[in-house]
Amino acid sequence: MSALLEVSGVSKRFGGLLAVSDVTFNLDEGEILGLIGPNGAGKTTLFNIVNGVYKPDGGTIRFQGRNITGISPDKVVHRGMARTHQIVKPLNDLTLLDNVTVGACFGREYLDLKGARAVALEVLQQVGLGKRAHMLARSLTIAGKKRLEVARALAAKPKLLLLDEVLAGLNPSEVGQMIDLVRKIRDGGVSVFMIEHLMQAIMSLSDRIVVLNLGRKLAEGPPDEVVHNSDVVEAYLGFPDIVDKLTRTAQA
Amino acid sequence: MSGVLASMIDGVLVGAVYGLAAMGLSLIWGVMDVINLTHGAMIALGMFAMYLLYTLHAGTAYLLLLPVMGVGLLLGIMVYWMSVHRVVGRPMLMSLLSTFAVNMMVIGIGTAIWSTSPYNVNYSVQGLTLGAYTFTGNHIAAALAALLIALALQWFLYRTRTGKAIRAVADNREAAELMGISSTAILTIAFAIGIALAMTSGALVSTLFPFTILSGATYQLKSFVVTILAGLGKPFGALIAGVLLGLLEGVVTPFIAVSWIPLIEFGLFVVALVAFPQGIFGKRAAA
Amino acid sequence: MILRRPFFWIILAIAALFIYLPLHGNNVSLREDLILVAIAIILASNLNLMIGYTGYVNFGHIVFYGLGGYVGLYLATVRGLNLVAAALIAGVVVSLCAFLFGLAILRLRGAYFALATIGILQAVQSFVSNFDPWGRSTGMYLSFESYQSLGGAMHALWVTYYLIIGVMALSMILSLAVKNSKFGLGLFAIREDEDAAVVLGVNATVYKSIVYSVSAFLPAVAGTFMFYKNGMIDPSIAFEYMLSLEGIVMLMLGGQGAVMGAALGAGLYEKLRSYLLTSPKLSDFHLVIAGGLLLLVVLFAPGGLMGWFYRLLPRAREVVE
Amino acid sequence: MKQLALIGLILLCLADMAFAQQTITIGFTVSKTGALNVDSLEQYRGFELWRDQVNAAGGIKAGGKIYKIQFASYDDESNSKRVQQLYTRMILQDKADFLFSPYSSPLTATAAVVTEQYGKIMLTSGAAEGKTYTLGNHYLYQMFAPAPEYLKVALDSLKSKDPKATVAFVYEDASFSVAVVTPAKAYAQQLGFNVVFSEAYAPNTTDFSAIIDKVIASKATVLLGGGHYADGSTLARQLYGHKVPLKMLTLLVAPDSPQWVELGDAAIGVTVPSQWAPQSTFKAQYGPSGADFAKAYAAKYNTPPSYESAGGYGCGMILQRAIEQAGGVDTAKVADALNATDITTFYGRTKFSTAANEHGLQVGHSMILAQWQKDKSGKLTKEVVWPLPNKSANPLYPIR
Repeated sequence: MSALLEVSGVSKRFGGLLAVSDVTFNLDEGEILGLIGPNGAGKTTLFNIVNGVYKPDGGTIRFQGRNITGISPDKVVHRGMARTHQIVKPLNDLTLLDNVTVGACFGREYLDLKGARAVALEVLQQVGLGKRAHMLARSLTIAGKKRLEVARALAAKPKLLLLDEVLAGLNPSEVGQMIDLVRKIRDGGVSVFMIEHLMQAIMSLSDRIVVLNLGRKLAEGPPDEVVHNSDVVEAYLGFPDIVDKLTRTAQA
Repeated sequence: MSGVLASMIDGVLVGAVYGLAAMGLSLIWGVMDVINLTHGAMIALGMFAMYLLYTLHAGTAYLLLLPVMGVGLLLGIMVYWMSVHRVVGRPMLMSLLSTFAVNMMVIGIGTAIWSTSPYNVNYSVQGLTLGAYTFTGNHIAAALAALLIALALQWFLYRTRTGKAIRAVADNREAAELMGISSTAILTIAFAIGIALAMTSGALVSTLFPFTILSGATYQLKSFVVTILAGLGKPFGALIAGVLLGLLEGVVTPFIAVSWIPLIEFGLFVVALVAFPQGIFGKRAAA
Repeated sequence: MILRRPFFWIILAIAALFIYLPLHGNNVSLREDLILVAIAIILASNLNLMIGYTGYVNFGHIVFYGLGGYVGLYLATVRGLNLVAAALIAGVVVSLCAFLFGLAILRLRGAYFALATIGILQAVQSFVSNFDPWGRSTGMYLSFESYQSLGGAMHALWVTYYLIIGVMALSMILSLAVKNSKFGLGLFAIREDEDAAVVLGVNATVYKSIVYSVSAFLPAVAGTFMFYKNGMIDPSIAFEYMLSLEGIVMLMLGGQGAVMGAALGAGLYEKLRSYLLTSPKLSDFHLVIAGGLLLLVVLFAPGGLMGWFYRLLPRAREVVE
Repeated sequence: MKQLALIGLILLCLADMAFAQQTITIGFTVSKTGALNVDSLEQYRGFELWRDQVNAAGGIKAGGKIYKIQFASYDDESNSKRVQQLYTRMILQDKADFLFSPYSSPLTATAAVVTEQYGKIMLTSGAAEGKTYTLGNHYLYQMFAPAPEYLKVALDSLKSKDPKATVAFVYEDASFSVAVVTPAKAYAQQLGFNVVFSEAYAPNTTDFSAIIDKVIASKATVLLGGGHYADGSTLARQLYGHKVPLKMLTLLVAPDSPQWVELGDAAIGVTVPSQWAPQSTFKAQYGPSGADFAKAYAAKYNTPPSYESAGGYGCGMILQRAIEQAGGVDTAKVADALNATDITTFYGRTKFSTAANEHGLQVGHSMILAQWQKDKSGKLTKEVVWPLPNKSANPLYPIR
């Protein structure tokens, strides 16, 4: 069986800066794949290439066996790949219900308004925002907005969900809830590709991990294997506490 | 001397004034991301300020540019606090509309006072005659004044403390505040200078052409074209783009009917916007 | 679907009132006042699709009205077409023009788009001023006899009035229908955050192009009727920049984004303006007062009258949309 | 009881007398603001002077009744969009009996749509463009000689001075000036002039340098054109500033205004086709003499009358005469009287076409050419220089 997502030889350049360079990896159906790396490693850029926000300068992206390189983000969603943003982008003056309805309306199933509302209510329940469906999005806390991001992406009924730092800025109990949510999503048959800085979380969630540094893929493999990779340790040398954490997590 | 050359010289002379007219717009836009729609009304007020001062005190009209500038600074501070301060940093539509509202009020008051009849500043400087063609002294003097003001503005922005602070705020307001620059004060100053520039250019235009309280609109539109071509907050960029615009008018007019000029100009404007949405010299607007 | 919205029936009631009031006692003077209100509502409602729904400020919206007037009048007089057919063709032609303009300028965002619309307006006006078949800046005149086909001048005025009220009702129904549709939801998403909307699957390019051309259609149709009633058209009245800007004032005053907001703002502003204009003491100050109102709304009540109303009565959102 | 009846009778008589004195409401718009306000104001003063003189003399006496004149007028902002709303208002709300036109051809054309729709008589002045009268009207009456007449006088006078002149036409791209220049070009060629340049400029033009450079390049020695006050005065100033060697400069409308003296040296020698000038020596069969009109006007407004003022006053006079002849204000009877009008007043001869395809077009009035000259004391005055039998001074040619 071929992989759900195949990224091969992808590069992206901004002016003189090579943001992503010749990155290749696969994501299998039903898998949670983590993407880690120091700040500025090119993680979000890679997400933006995968879901079509940026056109890569080289390389191809295949999704469900079909080439999706360079097609626009809205078409990528229709194919079944949804994402969240690291910096949340709520549709502030719409209600939560409308926010999520947008996701359902224009997602993979391209539902009509009525069908989309039903899905949206369901998804809002699922992420724990059901009671606030008729509030305006701008009134949410940061944790609420992160959940809303996830809900909108889920409402698109994706095959693959791209999560960009959904845990950042949450307090420990919120982190725990979100981790449970991600697990539930995967158990519901959605594959997950996630960027995360919170090492403990990503090490425990991911089936495999891809490590980026300075736009290049440094390592790929199961969490415990990646942690012991000497290149990875070296890349994080500037951040001793992270190395420390990495080792501790792997030992745990 | 050929007609085309004469037409080009005329174009360059008036183009320098277009450039000056655009500097104020471009400065305000660059510093606080506000497209100042009072610009045209302020240009018109500059024209009437010159007219009033000149009727009170005939003599060398160009000396009167200084009091006009002074009035412009004061008016700029007023307009800033009245309509802009509350909307800086809000969506651009808000400042677009609040400055447009002030524009309507200024035009309304101006119409009540002066109606919309044409006025003239009856001042003329000995011109320069080359063959059959004469270039009026007023045009030459206005172009020189525009050049001098551009130089002064350039010096101010790059060599003085306040000027550097304005550029810092334009670059990154938050970072500038962290460095201890009071962004409110700087925004007020920048806005006041922008208005003073608009009024000064209006005062110069009043020595060239007759004007009504509505005349500013033409120069405001030309200022948009110039600003889009030049990019934001660059006095010399604006001057050069203005001269280019004037030159274009000069080069084209001998060959086609003048009534086609606006079509070419605004066509160019739209093309420039689409091709260089951040200005040719480039300053990225906040996404 | 739309028949189930209470506001649909409110719109019909408003239109019926517009027809009944002047007809009652043959009050032609009232009709003349109402026709300007109706035109203002048509312009503001369709502008609302761009500004209120999609978040794109169109300073040159009047270009559709003027072009529609030109195309329609040309077809009706020079080509001798039936008035309604001419107006519909004008609507289609102008929508196509809008689509083409949109291809060029809809890739611009925010203020840059707004500026480009000024450029479009000026360029089109300049083109028409030089276009011989349309009489250059002299414009086109209608023969008094052409009203005979509608049963004489007096009758023709009533007919055009009904037609314009029809277009007004359609404009509001269009706003209502879009607001309650998937298409409208896509537009709202674009208004709130275009990048996010695209990532959520909204094809922003297509949506913007469609709404831009749709917002051109009814103003163009109304333009044909209005300039037919007017008896003549020339570039300065067809493409009046000031009227374009006043459309924005009306919308802000009433409350952008709300169907009723556009209508309310247009109605109030037009009433206020005609009052100020015919009152000898205030006629010089109508701009000052309009500008002052706009400033107050923008600074202190960006939601306009409807925003204030909704805050007062949040439940009213479902009825008065 | 008898006394009471007497008092009653007296009261009745008084009431009857009061009833006999009625008012006529005349509606029109004035461009108080906008591009046309200078010319429009002069026309308005003509209306106003007529009203004040008629009312001071007791009113119009017709059919045994006395009518006082009152006006219903509004500002149209030089904008035809408002014109229809306001004319409808004047007809329906202010119950205007008769209408005068706004100033300028396009505004008059839009107003005419309304007045025709309601079957109201409108006397037009300041609207020379003839197209409106060919659209099938019944109640329009034009006071001005129509547009094709304007430059004929200038070209005729040029023909007598310099039959080989090279001519340029530079004119406002607006209905009136286009209607003037188009037939004038043909007439110039018919007279054998070499037309070397012809271009229209946008109505709000203030910078003429590009056109002036083209005129110089064309080597034209005579320039005819202009449009209204704002553009015409600017064009004259800039032609002077650029030292264009013109032998004759004829502009429409603008130089007729008394304000023209403000141009100083740039004003000298400029000619203007005029509907009327204070020096005109028509023997008035009706109404005041030209001298009396000019004196009364100058006394009231501290400025000499222009032809717009005379046209405005003329509207009033011709309407007054028609009401007197019709013996009342009945529209059909007054229209008949107007159709039959053929009278010379201080303003000149007035006769309206009654042909169905050009009803109301002015066919009696003829134009003159006036020129700004310096008198012996160095003061600028406007003199009539053509046609020669009417002249008050010799034409100055070449002017520079």
